[in-house]
Amino acid sequence: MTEKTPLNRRQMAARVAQEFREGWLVNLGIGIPTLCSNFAKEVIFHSENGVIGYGPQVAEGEENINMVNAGGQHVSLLPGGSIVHHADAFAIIRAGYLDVSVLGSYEVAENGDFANWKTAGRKGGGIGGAMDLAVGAKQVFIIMEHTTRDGKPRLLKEVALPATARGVVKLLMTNLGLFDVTPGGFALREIAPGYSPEDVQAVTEAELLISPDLIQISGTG
Amino acid sequence: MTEKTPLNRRQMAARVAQEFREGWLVNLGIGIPTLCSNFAKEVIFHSENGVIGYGPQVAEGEENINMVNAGGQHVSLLPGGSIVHHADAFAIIRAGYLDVSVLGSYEVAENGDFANWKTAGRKGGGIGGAMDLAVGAKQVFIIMEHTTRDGKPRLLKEVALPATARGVVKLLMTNLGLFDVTPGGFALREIAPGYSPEDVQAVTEAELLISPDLIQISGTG
Amino acid sequence: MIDKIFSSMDEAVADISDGSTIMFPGFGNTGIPRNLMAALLTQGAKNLIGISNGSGGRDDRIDIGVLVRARQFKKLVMAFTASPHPSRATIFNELYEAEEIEAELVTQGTMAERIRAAGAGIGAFYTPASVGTELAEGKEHRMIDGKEYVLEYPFHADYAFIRATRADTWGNLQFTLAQRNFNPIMAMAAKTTIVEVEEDILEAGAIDPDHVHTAGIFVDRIVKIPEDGIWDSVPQR
Amino acid sequence: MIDKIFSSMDEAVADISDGSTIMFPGFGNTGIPRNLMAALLTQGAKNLIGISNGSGGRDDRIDIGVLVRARQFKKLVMAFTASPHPSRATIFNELYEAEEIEAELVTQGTMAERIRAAGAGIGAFYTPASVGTELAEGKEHRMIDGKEYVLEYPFHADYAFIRATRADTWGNLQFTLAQRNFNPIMAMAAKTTIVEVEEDILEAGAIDPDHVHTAGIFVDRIVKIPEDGIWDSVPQR
Repeated sequence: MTEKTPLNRRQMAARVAQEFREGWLVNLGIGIPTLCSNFAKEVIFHSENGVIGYGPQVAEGEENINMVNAGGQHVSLLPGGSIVHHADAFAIIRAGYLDVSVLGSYEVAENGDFANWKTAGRKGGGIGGAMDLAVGAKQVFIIMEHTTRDGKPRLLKEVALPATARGVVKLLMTNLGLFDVTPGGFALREIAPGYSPEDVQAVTEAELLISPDLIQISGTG
Repeated sequence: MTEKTPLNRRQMAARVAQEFREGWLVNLGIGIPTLCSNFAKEVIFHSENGVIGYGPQVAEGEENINMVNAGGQHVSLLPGGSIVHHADAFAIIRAGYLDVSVLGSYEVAENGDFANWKTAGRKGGGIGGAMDLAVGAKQVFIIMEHTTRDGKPRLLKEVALPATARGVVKLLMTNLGLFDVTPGGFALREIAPGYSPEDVQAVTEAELLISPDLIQISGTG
Repeated sequence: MIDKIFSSMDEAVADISDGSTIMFPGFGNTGIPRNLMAALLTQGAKNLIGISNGSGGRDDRIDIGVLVRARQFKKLVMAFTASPHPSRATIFNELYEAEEIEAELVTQGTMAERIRAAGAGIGAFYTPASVGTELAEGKEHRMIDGKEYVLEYPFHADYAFIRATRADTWGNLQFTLAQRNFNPIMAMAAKTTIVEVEEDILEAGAIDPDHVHTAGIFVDRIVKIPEDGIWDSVPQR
Repeated sequence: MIDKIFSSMDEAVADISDGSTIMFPGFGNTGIPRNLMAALLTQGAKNLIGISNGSGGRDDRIDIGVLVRARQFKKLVMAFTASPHPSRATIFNELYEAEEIEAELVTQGTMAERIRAAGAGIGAFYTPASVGTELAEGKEHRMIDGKEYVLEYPFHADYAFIRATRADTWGNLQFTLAQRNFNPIMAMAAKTTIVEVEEDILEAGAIDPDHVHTAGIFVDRIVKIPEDGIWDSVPQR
């Protein structure tokens, strides 16, 4: 029997990147989502600051001071890339040109709500462009750890933290599995090595649907 | 005694151009207003198609197929000129960057309403950008013949034709005189050679105020 | 491999079905996608809705007027529905007077902003233009900071026809001077954006990324104008 | 003779009075008008309202954080009012927690569009962003074509500080790559637009009119960054 092996950050990003199709316009949020760019081929990356078609992070000493992605990382611009101003960067988002927005989150609810901008007990929050991305993109994918650091579930019946958007999450990747967010709730489609559906349910508040075709995620990445 | 000499189109345009101040951003409508560009120095001309800083009409054979003003005339672009797209061209208008919009009209009312897009008894109309220019520019100047071809007044108590905008006309130039549009109505400030205020009132429906400093317009242009 | 290049104008407009909404840029004889219009004339789709500053037909050149003459439009959305003088009436004016074509008259800035709103995902906006006129009748009004505005909704379209000077294989576009006019905002607003290009199509990266006027993500189909295609010229005075 | 050139940053910001609203572009350490900010620090205006994506103060460089530290702001309008982790709290976060500065939190696209709306003379607009969240509470909602939107109003400003690569004497500007960000829309939205420029100021006509990013009509004051001014550099990793 395989040992229980939760996915690491790179593995989660690699698996989500497999969902991208050639030619897609993709926006990656700060954190784990950014790592998807290491695995995605033939997609175009969009950044909130108006950079379209950016490439990998560049080596130290090779940076162009005026070339950063939404995470502030110094990246290259691929041939065919272009620049628009901030209002047009969000015009692209709201008008539905993004095939997918991949975001991190604190919580996701079984109805597709998610909460990623404000934590409990702190004044203010950090939204950035998350609320625009969440309502504008054709699809929202979330990547996050399955539980909080102290083991509390993050896949909930209803979000407890202030929502970023309602009913928009289509796909959820955690270190324990890959979930479709369906009208019936979270549907576990792929599972981390060594875990059983019951193991995953045990750390999940919402009731899981288990795909009849459930497979183990290969540990690429 | 001077013979009654109504102003010609060039003279009307020349007189209005004297009102422009150095550095102003100016939009000229089709017809007589366009002629102002022959007399204005040190102003920047804006055109609805996104051309900023155009210059004189160019000689036959010298035209650039891609360089026209709002009247479709092939003009030059002056050093320092630039191009924006159609939405930004009207952003400039609505946001109040235009110091003056000079338009032709069929009728002007003493409260500053004017009507220049639809004639009586015809289906449809030709607005172009007139309604945007009328509400967006800091000032609206009108240049038109004082009466219709069959001698009917065009300076009215109320516009009879469908209005282009309400209460916006600040200055009116006709072939008989120059009028400030004041809270009290049309104030005749300058008059065409040979005409008396009574002559002008006789072909004007609205009651005229006569400036105590009334002067004769010099026939420049 | 991103490849948006079509081999002919006919191929690029082949799938346009009856009843489609199409945006046509152009202003003062510049930036008009004449080759795509000619192809649409041949293709023959009917009951179209056109969004265009004017209705063309003032000279012998191919423009939106030939599509009006061929009775391909059910309706035009425009800033001009009457000719300046009855003596200068075009085919559109004749059909409109005879009620054989519908029209919606919009002031030009509101037209541009409604197109821009579609390409920017804005649901509606308040503009001061047309307040107090026939065009604002029946529209929702609102006082904001002591100034009156009317509510206007976006113009969406199935297709935009675009005329550009230069394109690369990703669909990044450049326009020349006043050719730009409605082209960039219509390219953003339509579901499918089809471009006729004057110069040979460049490799991705050949256009300076700082000087792209329309980003390739808005462009779906690119066709080089053939040598025997329709090229702009200055009209005889 | 159009002449917008000021001889120093200090001169360019001298007239900014207490209580002014100022827009500050910049994103990810690019396109930040650091020299004008330094001059404003010296100038000392108080009770300012700032509109900015973030609140700076994450490193030793001059950015909006130094103005926050000097208590020059009454209020900031931003897309981030909390630090990602309590351990990474900035001077703004400390003052905000202590209620010594006010803040309005806006999602970034709505911020950009509200700035754009001011520069486009739009009275208000409907956006789908923030529907169903705390940020939409108390705002007017409207269903349009089956989708829910909230009503948002423009952000006007007395001043915009701009950082550009290149300018000519008319004030036409060019930006380099991601330096562009909020700069063009803030330049359009403010009553007085003040620009710090990296390269020597060019004669009118030296910038290709097709490749002007911000037209000179939006620009009021231009200052060349002096050799001993603040230049961007890549932060140490």
